[in-house]
Amino acid sequence: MITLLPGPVSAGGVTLRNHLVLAAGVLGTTGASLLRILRSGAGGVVTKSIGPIPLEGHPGPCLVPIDCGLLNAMGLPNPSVEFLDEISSLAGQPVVASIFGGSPEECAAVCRWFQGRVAGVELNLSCPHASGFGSALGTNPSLVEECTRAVASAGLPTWVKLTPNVTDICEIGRAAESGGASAIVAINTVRAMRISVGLRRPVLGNRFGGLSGRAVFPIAVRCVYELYDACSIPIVGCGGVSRAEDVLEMMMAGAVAVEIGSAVMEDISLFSRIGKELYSPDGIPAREIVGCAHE
Amino acid sequence: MITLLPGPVSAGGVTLRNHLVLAAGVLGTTGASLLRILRSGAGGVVTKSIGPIPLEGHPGPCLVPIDCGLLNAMGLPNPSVEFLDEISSLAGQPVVASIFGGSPEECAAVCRWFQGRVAGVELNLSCPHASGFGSALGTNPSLVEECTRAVASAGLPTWVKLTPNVTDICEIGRAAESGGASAIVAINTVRAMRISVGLRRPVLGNRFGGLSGRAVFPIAVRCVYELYDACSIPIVGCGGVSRAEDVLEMMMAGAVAVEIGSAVMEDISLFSRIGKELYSPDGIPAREIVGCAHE
Amino acid sequence: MSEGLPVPARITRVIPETPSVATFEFDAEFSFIPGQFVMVWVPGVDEVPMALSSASSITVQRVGDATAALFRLGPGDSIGIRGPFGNGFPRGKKMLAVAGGVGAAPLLPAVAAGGVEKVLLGARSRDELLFREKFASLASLSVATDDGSLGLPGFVPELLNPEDLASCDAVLCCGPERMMARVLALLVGWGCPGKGYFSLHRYMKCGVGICGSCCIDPGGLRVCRDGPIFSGDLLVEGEFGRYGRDAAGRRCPV
Amino acid sequence: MSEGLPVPARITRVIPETPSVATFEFDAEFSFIPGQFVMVWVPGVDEVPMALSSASSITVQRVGDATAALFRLGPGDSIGIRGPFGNGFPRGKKMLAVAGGVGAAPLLPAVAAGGVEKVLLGARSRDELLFREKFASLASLSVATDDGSLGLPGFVPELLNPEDLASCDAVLCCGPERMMARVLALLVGWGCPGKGYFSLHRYMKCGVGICGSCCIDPGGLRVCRDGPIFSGDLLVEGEFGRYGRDAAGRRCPV
Ligand SMILES: Cc1cc2nc3c(=O)[nH]c(=O)nc-3n(C[C@H](O)[C@H](O)[C@H](O)COP(=O)(O)OP(=O)(O)OC[C@H]3O[C@@H](n4cnc5c(N)ncnc54)[C@H](O)[C@@H]3O)c2cc1C
Ligand SMILES: Cc1cc2nc3c(=O)[nH]c(=O)nc-3n(C[C@H](O)[C@H](O)[C@H](O)COP(=O)(O)OP(=O)(O)OC[C@H]3O[C@@H](n4cnc5c(N)ncnc54)[C@H](O)[C@@H]3O)c2cc1C
Ligand SMILES: Cc1cc2nc3c(=O)[nH]c(=O)nc-3n(C[C@H](O)[C@H](O)[C@H](O)COP(=O)(O)O)c2cc1C
Ligand SMILES: Cc1cc2nc3c(=O)[nH]c(=O)nc-3n(C[C@H](O)[C@H](O)[C@H](O)COP(=O)(O)O)c2cc1C
Ligand code: FES
Ligand code: FES
Repeated sequence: MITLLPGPVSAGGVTLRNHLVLAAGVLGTTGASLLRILRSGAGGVVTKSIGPIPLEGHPGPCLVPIDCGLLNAMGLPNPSVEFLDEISSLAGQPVVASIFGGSPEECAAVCRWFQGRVAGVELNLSCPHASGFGSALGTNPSLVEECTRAVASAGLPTWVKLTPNVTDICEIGRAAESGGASAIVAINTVRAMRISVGLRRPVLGNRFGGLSGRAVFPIAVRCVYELYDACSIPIVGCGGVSRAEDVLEMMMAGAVAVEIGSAVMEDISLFSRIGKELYSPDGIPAREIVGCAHE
Repeated sequence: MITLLPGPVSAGGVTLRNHLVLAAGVLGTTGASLLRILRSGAGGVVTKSIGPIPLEGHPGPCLVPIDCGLLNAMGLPNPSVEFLDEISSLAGQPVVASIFGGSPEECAAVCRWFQGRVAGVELNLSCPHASGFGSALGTNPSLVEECTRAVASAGLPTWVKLTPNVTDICEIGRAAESGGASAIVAINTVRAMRISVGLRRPVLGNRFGGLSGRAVFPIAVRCVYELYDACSIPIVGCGGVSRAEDVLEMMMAGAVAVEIGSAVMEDISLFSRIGKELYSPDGIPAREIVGCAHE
Repeated sequence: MSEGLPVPARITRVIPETPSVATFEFDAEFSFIPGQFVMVWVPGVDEVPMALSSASSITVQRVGDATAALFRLGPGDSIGIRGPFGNGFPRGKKMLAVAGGVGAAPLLPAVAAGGVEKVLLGARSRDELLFREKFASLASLSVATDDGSLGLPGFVPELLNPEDLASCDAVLCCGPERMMARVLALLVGWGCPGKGYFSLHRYMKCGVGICGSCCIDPGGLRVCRDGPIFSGDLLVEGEFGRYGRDAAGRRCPV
Repeated sequence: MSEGLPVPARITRVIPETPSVATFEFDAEFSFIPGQFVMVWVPGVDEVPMALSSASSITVQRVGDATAALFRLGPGDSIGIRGPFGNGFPRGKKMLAVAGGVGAAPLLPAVAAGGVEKVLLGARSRDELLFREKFASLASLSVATDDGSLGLPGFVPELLNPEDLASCDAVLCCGPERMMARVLALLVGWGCPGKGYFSLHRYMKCGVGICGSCCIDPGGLRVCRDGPIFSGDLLVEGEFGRYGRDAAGRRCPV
């Protein structure tokens, strides 16, 4: 396997310590857990998605590990503006705040809370299981463009995270680009469900949820590859990555950096483990492989 | 685990020997292989998709087994009308002919070839990797309705197979129902890609392909569940089923019968194996569980 | 077969233990380490963490929606169970157990497994002393009640004395957090916080160490996965005994 | 790590064997049973089945697009390899091998593994006799050429005689299908079709027994998975020697 040169990575205006970023919503509820992940070798971290008002999330079960992945319907639990206290000790670190809202104005308002406190924001337009929020916006290109524009106008580097649950993800990616996104993050979870055969009902409290982990890796690679052709802003790959080779594969599809979520369940120190395998002083510069599978 | 009463099953006008049906495109190229699967305990078989002209399919690689599933881009290879010779020896058996075309007229013409020769047709509107055919039609509700109407007018029981690669599968399901479908089959494969890190290029000859197998099971269950609420015609579940408990889960989501494709790779005698676990003389009638997870 | 999905469990018996606590026995058996917990799905209501009080039971205090719904179930009703999760109590020879209220639940199987010589049990009143007879048959038992209706009038930490502590290898502790914080403070005073093992309660959503809702300051340790049992030296600085977080992730006092 | 994806293999050496056949050695090694095949991905062109002629080589006849593209590659170029797939030849003690043309490729490792006492090798002409020297060093060798430029003028099945057959346990056979069909006909005539093991060629797309493109009549056996080696008794009725199917699934004569 090839290795990469270590060193800082620039991804849509955010400077990361390496290519490996903690995905939104995974151990991102407290400042301490974000710091733990940064110290364990992540190049950057994305926080839990923060919205205009505190939410307790859906009733449980909220998450079940299944063959090849995780199924979750957390329901965007978040402390809203109080979250600023959590991350106050993380100033200067590569922290990206994940934000959401029910309208362009709400998104922009939440974004402004984070001005001067984070390296960038990630606009979550894609959570498939919070009614009124998330994919209600994220499947509509003109709303995506408006929300992006409203958030980007705050001047922070603005990553826009897309849902794969659309007929044509490129259309949504182009809308984010027109709205002024600095980068696209693909993908959020894939809409899914499991039923408890014993209890004869959907297993998640919210019935529907989002699939993540190994199962979605080929879907994520496809989305990154399509977006790389359709858009000209950088793409951050996300979905099912769990080993160094997956990181290379995502980069060859077109990703400048990679987010990792579900795989943290198996191994909370996977950032350093992957980093050790991925980087070496005689590695190649990442630009040699980003998008190389398109040639 | 509960068991079901054995006996014939009626699914959208087709009488099956049990609830387990071979999915389209899997060992469905020859009459002999279809017969082999029927003899090994399938309740019915769907043929390889047959179109208006012979196609050789995409250049290889056409299929790669990956973690949790298969990735394929066969490209709808098929002998077209010559296929009638293959199935001539299967008269009277529970054979469903999978058909496709580039327009309502083409679909209808292919359907008419099969009149009097099969128990029903399955209209494949959903193959995500054949340009001009398949999902070009299958993502457009009015084309879905037109194609369905054209095919259903031939008078054969008409199953319509949907792609999950849409923002709202219910809209497509309702279109099929309006067009006169006797049943909906959900789902076809999920658009996906893998890249060979060693060779730095997409691994499929067609670059893009469709994901099937275990990885898509939670997506398929979700689609069946959504369609059960949106439509009033029967639903045949398909995607990632590999064991008796999965069959029950699909049925609880709303499926009256279940198609199995990828899992045949691991075990070509899985129809009898699953049947043994699923049925017993003191089992419950299937109607007690079809859709029960909606209560 | 069951992946990480909840395992269906049929309730076989409900044993009232105190006015607010009952043990729910079910037909599924889990191999577990005392102190480990399961996520209990009350269908249609919620999923909440509960310690296993034996291989096939949980012992539950009625406090809110999910627990009240559980109390409405009886033999023949089904719940779903994920787990067991977490690390469990350490094993040892000369151990002391300190239990407050329903905190006795995870300690019962720990004491039953052997190695605990003495149990200190507290509750608000005599009626509320959980598993008093069971503990008495397994180890030497001292009790304290807030209202003085049995044993020492006052809080259970007051039963802890330096002699017992000096002669024991470990103190296993579970109960209300302020009670546990008091025990930790005593251990710190006696110079041995590391001898204490505390079973923490935090808001849990996933149970498997991924969602982050149960993380504690300052290290970002996950109660569901790195815990729920932590040795006292890991808890002396930070939120323990001071605050936790609610379902939304807001800080709230304990 | 590599799941079922093609393993990258760098070509290390290309050895011309006959005017139309070359052996491609690569830096990846596969543990395999002689007779098993791999799917060889020529990037940008196609993926085609090829028998392993050793743990790290294939021996290829140039016939069309994919094979021509392979012949344009040289040391340092990479291909992708999936497999090995299929069942492989049986092992035995007193065996006979019958090879026609590039059919010698899977038989070389079978003969090298021991147990084959005699090899019957045929080709159009002396130049086209594949692995003649290698076979001669491993077993007793008889040859036939269509043009009579070496050995028996005529077809290789004619080298087969009842005495050899009576004294051997199995006949391993690979070559053009009509040649193999002739061998099978001889075995049937001598009352022992089950002694013959034939390595079949059918259009293969998946290689793993799922797509159905390689299925043969009458049993619907999958050449890629249930084969490619079948004993003669399974082949006496049906399409063998008569027709196969092309990439579209249309029947075509062999
Ligand atoms: C590891 C662990 C083991 C536990 N073992 C037991 C036990 O053996 N017996 C027992 O009676 N109780 C136990 N608890 C506490 C039990 O989980 C709560 O009492 C229960 O969740 C209350 O739910 P409710 O809906 O009835 O109450 P609610 O009205 O929802 O809430 C009452 C209080 O319970 C707590 N709570 C609610 N939901 C959760 C949740 N998902 N995770 C954590 N706390 C929550 C909150 O602090 C809340 O303020 C344990 C908790 C943890 C973390
Ligand atoms: C199990 C097996 C083992 C084989 N081993 C060898 C070997 O060791 N050495 C060797 O030279 N050849 C071998 N072959 C034959 C080899 O696969 C074909 O010669 C090759 O596929 C031709 O590809 P092409 O693109 O060059 O030719 P094309 O011009 O595409 O076709 C020429 C002929 O090759 C056959 N062919 C093409 N593609 C395929 C395919 N995907 N699957 C099967 N047949 C195909 C067809 O019959 C076609 O008529 C083997 C075939 C099989 C099934
Ligand atoms: C428990 C959990 C919570 C998540 N919460 C969020 C969230 O709050 N905001 C968001 O944008 N994505 C959220 N996600 C999605 C992940 O960030 C990520 O897009 C997805 O899980 C795919 O990546 P993975 O396969 O590496 O997990 C969550 C995922 C999980 C598993
Ligand atoms: C090799 C292969 C070929 C397929 N060919 C077809 C086809 O011709 N027509 C079709 O409608 N679906 C086709 N499919 C899709 C399957 O019928 C099925 O919808 C899908 O694989 C999901 O089911 P599974 O997970 O059980 O395989 C094919 C799938 C595979 C793996
Ligand atoms: S409950 Fe989710 S990390 Fe502990
Ligand atoms: S090549 Fe696909 S089944 Fe044999």
